[in-house]
Amino acid sequence: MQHLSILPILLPLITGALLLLPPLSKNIKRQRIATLLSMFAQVVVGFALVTHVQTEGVTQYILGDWRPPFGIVLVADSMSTVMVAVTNFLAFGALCYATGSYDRAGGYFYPLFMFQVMGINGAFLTGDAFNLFVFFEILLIASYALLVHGGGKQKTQATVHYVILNLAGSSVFLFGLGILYGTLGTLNIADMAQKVSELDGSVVILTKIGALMLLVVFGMKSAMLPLHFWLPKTYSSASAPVAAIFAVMTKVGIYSILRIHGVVFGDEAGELAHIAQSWLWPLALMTIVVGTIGVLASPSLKLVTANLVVLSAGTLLVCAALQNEAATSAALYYMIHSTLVAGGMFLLADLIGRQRGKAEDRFVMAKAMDNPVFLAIFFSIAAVAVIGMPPFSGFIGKIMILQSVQSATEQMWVWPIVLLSSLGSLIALSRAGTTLFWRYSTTNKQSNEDSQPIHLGEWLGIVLLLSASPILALFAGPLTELTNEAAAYLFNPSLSVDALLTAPLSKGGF
Amino acid sequence: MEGIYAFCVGLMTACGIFLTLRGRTFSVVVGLTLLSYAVNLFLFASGRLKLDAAAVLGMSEEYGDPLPQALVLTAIVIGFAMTAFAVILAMRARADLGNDHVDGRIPQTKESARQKAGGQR
Amino acid sequence: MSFLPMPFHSLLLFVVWLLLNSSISPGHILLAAFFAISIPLLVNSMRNEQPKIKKPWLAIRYFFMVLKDILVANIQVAVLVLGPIKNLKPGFVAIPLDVTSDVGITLLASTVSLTPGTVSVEISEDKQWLYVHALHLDNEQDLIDEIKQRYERPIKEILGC
Amino acid sequence: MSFYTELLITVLLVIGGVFLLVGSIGLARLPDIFTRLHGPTKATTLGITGILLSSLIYQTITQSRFSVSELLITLFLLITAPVAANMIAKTALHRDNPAIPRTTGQSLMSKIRTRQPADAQEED
Amino acid sequence: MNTLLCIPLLVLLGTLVPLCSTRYSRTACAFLTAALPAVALFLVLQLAPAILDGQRFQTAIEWVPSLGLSLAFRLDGLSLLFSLLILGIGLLVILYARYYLSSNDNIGKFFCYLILFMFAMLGVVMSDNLIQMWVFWELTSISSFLLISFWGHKSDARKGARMALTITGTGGLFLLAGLLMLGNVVGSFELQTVLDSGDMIRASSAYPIITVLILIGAFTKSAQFPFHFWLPNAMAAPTPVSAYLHSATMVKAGIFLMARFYPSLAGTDLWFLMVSMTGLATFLLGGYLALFQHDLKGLLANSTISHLGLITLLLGMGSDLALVAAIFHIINHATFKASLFMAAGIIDHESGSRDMRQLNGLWKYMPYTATLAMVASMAMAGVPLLNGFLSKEMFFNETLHQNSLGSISWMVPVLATLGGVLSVAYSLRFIHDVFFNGEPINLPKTPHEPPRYMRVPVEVLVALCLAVGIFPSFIVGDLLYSASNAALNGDVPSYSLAIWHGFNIPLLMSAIALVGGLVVYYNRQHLFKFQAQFPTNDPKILFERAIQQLVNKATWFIGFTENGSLQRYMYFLMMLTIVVSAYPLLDLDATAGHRPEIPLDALSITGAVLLSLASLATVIWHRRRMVALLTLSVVGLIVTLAFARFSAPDLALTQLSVEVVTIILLMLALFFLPQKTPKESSPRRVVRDLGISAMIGGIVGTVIFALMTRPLDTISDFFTENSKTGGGGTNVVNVILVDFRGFDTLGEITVLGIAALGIFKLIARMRLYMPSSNEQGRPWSSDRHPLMLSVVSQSLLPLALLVSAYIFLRGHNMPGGGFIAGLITSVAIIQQYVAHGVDWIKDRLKLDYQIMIGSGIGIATLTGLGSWLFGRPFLTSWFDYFYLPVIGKFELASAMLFDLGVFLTVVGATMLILANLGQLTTSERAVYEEEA
Amino acid sequence: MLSWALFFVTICICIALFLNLWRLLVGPHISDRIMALDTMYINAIALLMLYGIYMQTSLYFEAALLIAMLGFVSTSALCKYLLRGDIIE
Ligand code: NA
Ligand code: NA
Repeated sequence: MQHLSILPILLPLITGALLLLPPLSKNIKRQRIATLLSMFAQVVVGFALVTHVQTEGVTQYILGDWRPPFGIVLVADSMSTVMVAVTNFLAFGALCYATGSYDRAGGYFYPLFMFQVMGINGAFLTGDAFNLFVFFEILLIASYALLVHGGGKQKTQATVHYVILNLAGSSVFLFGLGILYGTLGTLNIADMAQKVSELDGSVVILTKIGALMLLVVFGMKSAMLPLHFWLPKTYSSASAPVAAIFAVMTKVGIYSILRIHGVVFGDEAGELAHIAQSWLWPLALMTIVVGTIGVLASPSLKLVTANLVVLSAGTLLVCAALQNEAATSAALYYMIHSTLVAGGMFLLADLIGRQRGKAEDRFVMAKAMDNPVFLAIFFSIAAVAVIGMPPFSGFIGKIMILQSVQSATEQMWVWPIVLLSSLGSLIALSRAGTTLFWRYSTTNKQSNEDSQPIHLGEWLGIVLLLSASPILALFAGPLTELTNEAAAYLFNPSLSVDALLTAPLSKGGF
Repeated sequence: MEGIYAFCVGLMTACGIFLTLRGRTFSVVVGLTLLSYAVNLFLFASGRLKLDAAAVLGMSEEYGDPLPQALVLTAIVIGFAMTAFAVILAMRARADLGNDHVDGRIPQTKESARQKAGGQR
Repeated sequence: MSFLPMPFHSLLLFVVWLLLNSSISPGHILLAAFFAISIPLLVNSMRNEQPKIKKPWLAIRYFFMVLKDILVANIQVAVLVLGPIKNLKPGFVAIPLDVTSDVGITLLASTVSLTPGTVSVEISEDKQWLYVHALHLDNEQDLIDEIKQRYERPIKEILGC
Repeated sequence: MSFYTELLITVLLVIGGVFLLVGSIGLARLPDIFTRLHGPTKATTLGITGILLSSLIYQTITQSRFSVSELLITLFLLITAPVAANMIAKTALHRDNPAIPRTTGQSLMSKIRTRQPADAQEED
Repeated sequence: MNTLLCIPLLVLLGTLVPLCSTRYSRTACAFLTAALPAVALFLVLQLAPAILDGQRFQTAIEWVPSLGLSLAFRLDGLSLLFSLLILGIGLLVILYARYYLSSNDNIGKFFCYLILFMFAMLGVVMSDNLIQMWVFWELTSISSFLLISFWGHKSDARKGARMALTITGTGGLFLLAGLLMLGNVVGSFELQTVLDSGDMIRASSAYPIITVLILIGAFTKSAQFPFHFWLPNAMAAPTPVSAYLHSATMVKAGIFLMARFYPSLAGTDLWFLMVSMTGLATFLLGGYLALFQHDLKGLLANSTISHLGLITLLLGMGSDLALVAAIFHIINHATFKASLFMAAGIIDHESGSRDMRQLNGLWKYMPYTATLAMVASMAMAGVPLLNGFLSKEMFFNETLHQNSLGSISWMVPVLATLGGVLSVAYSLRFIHDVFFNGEPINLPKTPHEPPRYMRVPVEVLVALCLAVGIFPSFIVGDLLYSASNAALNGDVPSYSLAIWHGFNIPLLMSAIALVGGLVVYYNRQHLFKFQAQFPTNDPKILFERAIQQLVNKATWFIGFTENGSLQRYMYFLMMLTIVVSAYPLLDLDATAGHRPEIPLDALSITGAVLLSLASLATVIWHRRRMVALLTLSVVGLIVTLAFARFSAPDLALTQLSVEVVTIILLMLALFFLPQKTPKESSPRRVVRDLGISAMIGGIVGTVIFALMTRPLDTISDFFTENSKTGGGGTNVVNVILVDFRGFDTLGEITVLGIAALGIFKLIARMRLYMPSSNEQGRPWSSDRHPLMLSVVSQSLLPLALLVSAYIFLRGHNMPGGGFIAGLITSVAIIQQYVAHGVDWIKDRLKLDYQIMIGSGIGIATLTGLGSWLFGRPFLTSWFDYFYLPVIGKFELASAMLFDLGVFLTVVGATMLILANLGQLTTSERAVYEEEA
Repeated sequence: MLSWALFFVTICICIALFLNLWRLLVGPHISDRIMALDTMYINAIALLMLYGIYMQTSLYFEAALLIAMLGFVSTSALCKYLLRGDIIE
């Protein structure tokens, strides 16, 4: 149990490395089994970690036995472990789906997928600012490689934009980190939080610039307006399991904002308290609006889903802008919900597209599907959940968010926009659903043979991810308790910062 | 010294940014490379400049800040990996899309549109 | 496959290792020996067959002669470079080759490049001609003779071909 | 450090510096690519050798241990400089960079470019 | 388990029954489906006596405590009344639907949706928690969407369902907002608390907005003007759905809501104005529109709107008696309208048409049904001895007793009478146009009586109309009282349910309505002509057009903003960066800090000038790509020297080797790319970009200058102090890399490995255009492997490897390390590729680069894992000094092994990239050239 | 004496570097530019050695060695590119 909190990083790393070596490297079947087993273990680890933190409290993994703030630490608290669990669960679903056919659409699918998971988990767990950059890069480079998986002009084109933007973003990240190191002289996030409160003089201004540069970077990863442009095309052109795992990537950005701009530059930061807020506010709200417009404008289910990711990012950024406990708790719940549902929807969109011949998942008349009932049921679950209608998870998240808005002025902005965005998605998704499932031509039934049958793994992937939504709603009670606790922890610096810096001094060769 | 160092970093950044704003993949990649050089210098200088203070024990009386150096090393390697990917991606895009514009299509400027129209007439 | 496929290289590696570390401690001698043996074994497959050095002493003499020529060459070139440019009489010269091995040709071409006023620009495809550019060419035949006499002959002897 | 060693180091250094400069002046001043080749290939090589030697002596003396690793660089440069010159010359010829008009033996240039023997008949 | 909870649960369970019983006959399916709701009804009836005695049942289970959301149910008078309607009429509809649906329809699915709706509706009326009520409210929207779109292959059904969902969904959002605010004002989401805090709510500043929000929710659901238009379009649903949803249940949800929150919200001018005026408008508009419908169901739908308006009007009047009347009319309307819909369904079913212009004289063909329908429509018209009459009398009476409109209060009874006239007229039209008025025209089928049991539900309902009409207080007196009691939260005023109240004004109004209705109907041709002057705006088309326009606008907007131009996206990224960083920078009073600066010297100035010139040259000549590469190399070289100058030898080494490999890579790529960049940026764009770049450059320069001139207190001393003692190496940078922050390095080599894999993917199946001549059109040189280069490269390889080994081994104590060593090795191998070509190497060098990457990452990870054996965290380093005779003292460290992993990964990754890229163009692959 | 020599040589090399850059920028042929770059590498080595003497350290020796090695690789690859287009064929 001592090493539990590093397993979400090591397991995929080791699996990824082993997949490159014989006897796994040349045999896709073995790779499939190995990856599924490993991923399942990771799911178990994810949940174990959540319970571990619940029972034992926050765990700090001191890498290399170099005490913080000098070495790198992993911080397993409620928030990070929940995100890890979600990532692993999502990845497992996507992986199941990939066993259908996608794993053979190009080389190295499984190792890259493992590295992708590793990067995401690492970004959630790390308690070190520069290490966060490294994990960002891991998840990015893996995502570049996965994005081109399957090939095709559209993917290449989307990748060009995605890669270049992110490379520019990484430069900004490093500028920001450089400034923060240059003023604070430390990289451990908890230590940074402490140092920030001690700053004075003109250095404060420099620190502020660094922090805001980081905000730009995180904002881009989380698809904050006006840096969201890359997302719809990128996500909608990725192959289904890849798009599914991408669903959690925007969350990494938001999570980082919550961590850095919420905690380091939180209540205790003196002059630098809540510096991100004034920027986040308008941008987050505008992101929701533009996301909604995007959802309305999307001509295909994949694009709808991609724009829904933007929309949910905007919603989450609003929570980040609110910077209060309730909002953070809401954000966490909503993050879990929107990640899994969006992931499931990407898979679903792919399956639907596959069964509709040339029309794919576009909202035009097409041939009837082979498995309309199954797909319709899950489409409904997904749609209801993302719109935020009961009885699935979306509505709880939405209510939590609405309830977390405290001042009247904030309410005046957030409530209408959040609610109208629901309306927008309602309109779009009802149009989508009715067209996809009911507008079919009855003439060319003979072409049914074209579409390949749904593979067992594909069923499983969709069922896993989308059935999460009802479950999240059903167990919303304990879950919100968990998210409340996570938020409370984050907002109590004496817990989240001080404790992390007073680890025992134990180092030396042995 | 700090002044000209800062000037150089700023100038390289500006040059890099200008190139990344161009429309062809190659220029963008060159720009990103230039930008990453600038970033590395920036990150390096965040530990302040020192002469004759290499962080090798016993080789000098005082030591420069070794941490930013380690960070820059990591950043260089990561930057290299990223640039390599971007370079090959540029090739792939040319192969797949038939041109090397970052958008995969040559944008029609007003002039070229006019020429085209003129040619058809 | 022999234990020391490239004895000359092995020796070179051994020496270079010690040079690099500026040390002749037993540990470094051991390491030097290790690399001197292992690296040639590693790269042996990456080599074309090359002639052996037949006359090592001549090789050393040749080496120092070339060093001296380099010094002289440079002073000549310095004068030419700094002097009035319009006096320069550059020219291309084709030198018929007697050495046949690749190594020999390369060695000759390199020497020519490093020594007075000439740079090897090309070797004909049939390896019969070395094309040279001279910075200041007074007499073509003198140059050809000098190169053949002063450099090509010893190389031929050293490599035995 | 004795006066004579210092003098030796100084002389070597100055020789090195001067020849490096001469090589670069040649590169900048000479009229065509083929003449320019001579500067870097020879003068620069000698120049760097001078500097490396002075460094070798200096380091050996100041660090009171045998520091001859500079020899390796010298060796390296001596081996590679002619090859680099050859490659550059090949490039220049391949791309038909002109030699100044008074260059003799220009008739050879097309043969050199195509790597034909000097005694080959002109095709046309 | 408590009975109360069982009621909704049974119904919820009931949704599964039809799905399981589809394989049986339709009758069996219907009966099985009905079973659980019947039990639920039984349970409700069991509790009924106690409730009628004034008791209230409540139960709650926690769901999301932190939100105040619990599963809380209550059964009081109002809930009881609605539950009875929902379950009772629901059961009748099930029976009816069994006959109505054809064998082509999936009856199991239908019943599933229907019961789901029943569950949702029950949930709404039984909710004891505001949020839960909203949950069920939304569920009714969803389930009604499914029901309306049951025949989804029909365009009408899809559009109608979407419209209903959109409108009611919008209302739901308003409602949610309202309920949340309400709960926040009260401090609790428990219904009873909210009902008890009416005064507090009305006094709160949020009251107006809460009321408006909740009322919008109610109005949309109950099809009140101006949201009424969705209801006629929902008639695309199968008729049992209409009979259920659009008479007794769904549309009544809004009414229920207003009744439910009556104690909390009513009694203010705002309430009065909004509710009663909306009700009045809806009442008249619905009646008027009903008159002109040719579609039987359309007429009924509009009449429903009208009656809902009537009820709303009553609820808005603010008098308690009006509320009683409203509740009474809820019951009556439910019974007669459900039966009318069913009758309409029978007619449609048996004659194949719902168009009143075709349907004539059905009396002859289906006298029994006709009788039932006529009785029901007379109830609708308010004919005495039928239930509609009674509630309408009460309504008229109430209109007389309100005076909230001041001096124009008289208009209310007048307009109410006018509404009565209209309802008589359209009822007449229903009767006359369908059952009389000559012979049917072009009916698809010859009409006849429906199956026996299809009529039963109608019979039951009509009987109820009669029974209530004749013995009102006996049949519904208690129920009405108890419902009113609940709705008013106590204090029911006295009223009398009697057929005869003597000659009074309401009776006169009724008479006027009857006569007026006859007159209007008689002169209907004139009215129709009058109406024909107006353009017919089908709300469905308008709505669809509006939505389409919304989508078009959205599409335009997205097309405009996300125009697929990377340059624009980059522009936004840069601009945002500028804005966020320039803004704080304005506050920085002095750029320079107090840290002493290093004095300038000639060397530095030279470096700076060279760097600047080279950078600028790269920009200026970026369109000549090869030249740009060369100037870029110069920049790289100077950066290398800068690192060396500022005491970072490791950085210098790394920068240099990376730069060379990058340039080689760029050249490899450039071969397949155009050699020149066309001039395509407009001068304006260039100026703009120059501005952006200058600003970012300026900001970056300023910031770094400001940083460098300010003192810094860092954690770095720890590293220099512990490097030797704790990490076993004197090169602190390297010790940081492999030990203090080894985790970063592990990540970094992973990045490199992934990049190689990704590049491999990019290269696979790449179809390249291989130019056969250079940018001048000159064919390539024939000399593939220049002689001198080949010979010298071969000799240099062992030397390079030795240097690489040297750099590797010394890394821990001196500048160097696995990464640089790896790059040197790679470059040495690349040099062999350059000199000898891929084929030559392939025969001689058998390295699997993929395995190298895997094992490199593996070794580094395993080294880290080794510390687990000693109970230490991942990557805890180990080193020790040993002594051997002859060799002397030497050090062994786990960091070496870790660095070996780094080395292998670097070589593997670099070579996987370069060798594969080279392979792309080997002789065997020359085929691409021809294809391109 | 030595420090004077160091200063003198530094100036020499600085001038040399400027001359190299000038040649690199003006060309006129791409081969001229490559040659200029190659010369720059060598001058850079000299600079590093000087710096080593000046600072009395051998820390920068490896950097010089690497420039020597990699500069050659770079030059030959550049030329190969111009000759053949494909540097690894
Ligand atoms: Na190649
Ligand atoms: Na090739």
